[in-house]
Amino acid sequence: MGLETENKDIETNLREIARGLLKDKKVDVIIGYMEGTLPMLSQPIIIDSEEDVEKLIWNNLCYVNLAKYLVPRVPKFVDSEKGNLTVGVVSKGCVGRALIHLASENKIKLDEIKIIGIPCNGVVNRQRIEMEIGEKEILEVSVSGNNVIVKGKDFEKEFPFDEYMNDLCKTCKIRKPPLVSKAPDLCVGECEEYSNIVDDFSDIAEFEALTPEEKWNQITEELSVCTRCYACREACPMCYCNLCFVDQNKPVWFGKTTDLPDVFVYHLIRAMHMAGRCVACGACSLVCPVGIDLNKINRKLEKIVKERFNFTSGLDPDVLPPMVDFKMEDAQEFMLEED
Amino acid sequence: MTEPIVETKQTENKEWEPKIIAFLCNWCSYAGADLAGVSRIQYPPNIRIVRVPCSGRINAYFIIKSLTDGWDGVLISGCHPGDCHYISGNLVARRRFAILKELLEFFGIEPGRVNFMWASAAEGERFAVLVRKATEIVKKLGPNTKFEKKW
Amino acid sequence: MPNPYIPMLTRVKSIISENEVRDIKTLELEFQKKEEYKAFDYIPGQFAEISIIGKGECPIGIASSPTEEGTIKFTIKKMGTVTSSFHNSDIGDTIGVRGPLGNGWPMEELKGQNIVVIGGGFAFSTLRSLVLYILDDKHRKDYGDITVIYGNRDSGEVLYRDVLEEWEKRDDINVVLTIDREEESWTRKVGFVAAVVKEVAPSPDNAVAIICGPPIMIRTAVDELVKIGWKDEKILNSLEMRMKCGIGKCGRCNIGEKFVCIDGPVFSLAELKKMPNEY
Amino acid sequence: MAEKLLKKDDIGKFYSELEKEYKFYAPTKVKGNIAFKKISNAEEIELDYLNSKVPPKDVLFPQKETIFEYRYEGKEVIIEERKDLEDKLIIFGVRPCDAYSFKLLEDFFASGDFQDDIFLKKRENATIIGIGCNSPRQSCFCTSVGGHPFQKESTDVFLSDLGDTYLVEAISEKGENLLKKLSWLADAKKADVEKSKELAKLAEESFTTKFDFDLVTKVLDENFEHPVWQEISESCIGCSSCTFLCPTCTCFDVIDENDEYNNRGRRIRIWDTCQSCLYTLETSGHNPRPAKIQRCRNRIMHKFSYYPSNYDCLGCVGCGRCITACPVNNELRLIIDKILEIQEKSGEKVSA
Repeated sequence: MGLETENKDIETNLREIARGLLKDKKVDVIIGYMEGTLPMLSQPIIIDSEEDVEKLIWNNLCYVNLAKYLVPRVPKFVDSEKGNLTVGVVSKGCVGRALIHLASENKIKLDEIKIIGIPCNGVVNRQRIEMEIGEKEILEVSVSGNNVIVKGKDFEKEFPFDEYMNDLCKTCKIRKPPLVSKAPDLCVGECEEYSNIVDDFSDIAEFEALTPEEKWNQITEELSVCTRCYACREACPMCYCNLCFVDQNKPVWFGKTTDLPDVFVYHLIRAMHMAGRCVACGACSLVCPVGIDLNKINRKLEKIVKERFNFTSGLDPDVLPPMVDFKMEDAQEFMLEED
Repeated sequence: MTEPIVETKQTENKEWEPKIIAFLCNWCSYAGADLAGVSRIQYPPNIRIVRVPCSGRINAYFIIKSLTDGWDGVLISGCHPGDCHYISGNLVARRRFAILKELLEFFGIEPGRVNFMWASAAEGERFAVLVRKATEIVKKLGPNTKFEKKW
Repeated sequence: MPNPYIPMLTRVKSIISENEVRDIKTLELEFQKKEEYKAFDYIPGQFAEISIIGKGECPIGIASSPTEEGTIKFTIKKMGTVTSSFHNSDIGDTIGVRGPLGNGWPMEELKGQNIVVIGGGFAFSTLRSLVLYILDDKHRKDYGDITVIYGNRDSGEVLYRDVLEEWEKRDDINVVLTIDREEESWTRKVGFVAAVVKEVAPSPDNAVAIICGPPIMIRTAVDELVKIGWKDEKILNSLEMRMKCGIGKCGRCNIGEKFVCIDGPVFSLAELKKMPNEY
Repeated sequence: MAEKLLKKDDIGKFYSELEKEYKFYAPTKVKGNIAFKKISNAEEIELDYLNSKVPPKDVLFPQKETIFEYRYEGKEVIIEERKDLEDKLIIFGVRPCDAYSFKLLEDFFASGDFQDDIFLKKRENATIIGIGCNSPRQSCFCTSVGGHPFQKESTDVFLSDLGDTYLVEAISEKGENLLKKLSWLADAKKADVEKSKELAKLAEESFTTKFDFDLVTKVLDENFEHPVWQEISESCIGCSSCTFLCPTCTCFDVIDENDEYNNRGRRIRIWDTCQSCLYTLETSGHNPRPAKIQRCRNRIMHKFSYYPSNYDCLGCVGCGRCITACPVNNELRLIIDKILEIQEKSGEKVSA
């Protein structure tokens, strides 16, 4: 079965569920994806009536993490009389994880949302395809069989989906939203309970083996084009601070210029803040207007947290996130010791 | 700018000595450093001490800011696990340090630039030994030039 | 034309701590180059971008009047990084000044009219400049009666005590000082500015009201004025907005299509009502 | 001056003759995307491109730029103005929309009582070599803002891609002087000029995105307060891709950067954006534009309403970068549609 039929099935199912939820008044509004106006994009949409259900779509270009719209809630999710509305969120695995993790940080209440679970096959790495096509305009993108077919004025190119998937999706083990046993009402559609996620992190092993100098060169080259537009931060469901550390100006901590040290520090500290919180949705890299790839860093964070604290983010709203928790027996091999 | 930092960079011809900023917790390590002093235990003069209430107070900003400001190394010391004056400040900090240490390495900063240690108020000797060790590590790495801005 | 981003250098000549809690200081600045002072031709109500080089720059209303020769003054409340560094500066320190900027109070148009000055809290600096300008022998005959209503939370907050006391002694100006709550040694009025405006009831005939202060004071005082027949065109207001360049280039101080830095900061209430509510 | 021909193989010669006198900026590939950079080798030039990611405005108005440098000697401050503003520049291979943006920027920075010396001096010393757009993108709409894929007015020299050769036209005096230095350029034939005109016509016909901006401006002027803004700002995530990649956005922040070890520093300006909440946040905590709705509105109003009333032209060159850059696809075409819908609806009401 090809990807397009799979997606079509999911889409039909999704519309069915969405219609049911709205009809039974189980949710007031639903946030999902609709067809984008450009070939490589999809658009978030908020619907509140059954007629609009047909606008909902699902394909491999739905990369925005919709949990972003819940913290803080966009105005449409709050009613002037009723207060917070019940929101149905069209959730692939990482959107579900983001919602559950945000609940563990007390940023959202799970009884005010409904996770509409859909199984995700991964999203297309649009920057990589755009770069490989180069200076030609992409007019049409479709997924067929296991290929992404990109058409332009005088060219047509096929990209194997397995390879041109976003890097984080390639290693994703949580494709459906996690089922929370304590809140069975939370999920509709396809969700799954996860335990003992095994990951060997072989994808970043090669990079890890480099010398500090080589790593520095690669990372700084990647970051050298950063324009500090903060699209990565704004697209990240976990970046909800009212005042981000780079914006703090009493006192100013870090420079705001695009000089390498300042850019580097921004990305380093942002990574630090993502430890144990990143849900591997890859939105930060996919929204970057200049195509910076932050996936490697996110994978490394996942690895550290998994290996040190045996934690996978966004699986259980009742487990404390690792960075606010501790164990007496945490490993401390990195501490200086007398010989 | 009205009160400029008077320290200037060392000239080339003398043997290069690293400058290390040390964040010491008030209750154990700072007292440990004090003990080393009053017991006349020698330790390298390369460290400049900043006293903080607890190792849990140390934000990753402090460490990275120190590196971007040109310090060659950063040393952080707190109470031994279980001895924290605030019960668990150092334990939470330990997780933070673990992540930061690995991340810095991943970003290509030499892992030896930032060192963490425990030293209690009674361990003047241990404090001196570990500072010596940290100084050696940083000295081997050479000056920290990665964050210099172009002028 | 010289580069408008390059500040003129001045030196701090004196520092006056204006209130009891010591978070408001007046810095008196002397230009390092005489010709730059001569070129610094300003009217009351204008502002300047002043900076401690190395700390940053911020827009501050000029508190001195052009009639006080030799120096310029700025009254600064300690708020953020830059204003704090002004507070930490010593006599003799170098301070950069770019200006004068903005339109200022319309001194020409005010001629021949009675003037009602209503101020609250520390937003009195450009009003001080205005009143001093009018009270100067050269200009006094050009303007009608002056009424100054100046309110504060308590007596410790009153700025520019010495000039206020001088004004009170003069007979060509009516000074009404008020504080919010009664205090033992306070012999003047007690009550909010709006209440005092109601009591004084300045006549709108051939008169202009100039109001500066916290938003709530402005709103209530304007309400009182409108009740006794004041027109929006005759009520002037000076706005504040975050600014960087002060010369209409950096973009952030726009209210609709107007830039506060070059089209303002002085707007009449009638003009403000036409602008979108983004200030 | 008569039109000339430049063979594509001769770009190297063209570059090497000019690079001694000028700083030569050209479109080149940086990490997979086209950007305008000072190049050191003619091979780096990529003329066969759609458009650059970051607009060429960053050559004259870079993201980070020194305003002046200063030194502390005790309490004395010594200010040093920039000396590199007199350098001569060539910006090679600029698309007509971006070339037009230089004119908008120049007009803006020269407007009012205060002139932005830094930009204007650089602009004066820059020679812009434009290149026609043979195949505009679907997201391009320069014809709607008074531009054209072969608009030559804002350039000094204009190139048209004829296949193996470029037709070279001197547009301004600066351009003529430049071409005089390149006497080896062959004269163009009439057919070449005709072909270029033909290409221009084809390009113009290929436009699919068209707007009536007079109407947009009119609707915007009347609808500052309208529920449509809520709808427009709904899916915006508040990143600043649209403003940072816009060739006409000019807002900046001013910062003092210190080199404390050497008692010196520089006052710099860096790009700022109206999409950031800090942009208008005052020290007191008051923020005139605290929410996304006001910030989205400010961007649109600035380009299509404030610009026309202040400078009598649209603040947009129709390059379509904000359309392609928006990560949530909340793009200008949809926004304009929504704005025009207001007009249609109110029209219905009147007729009913």
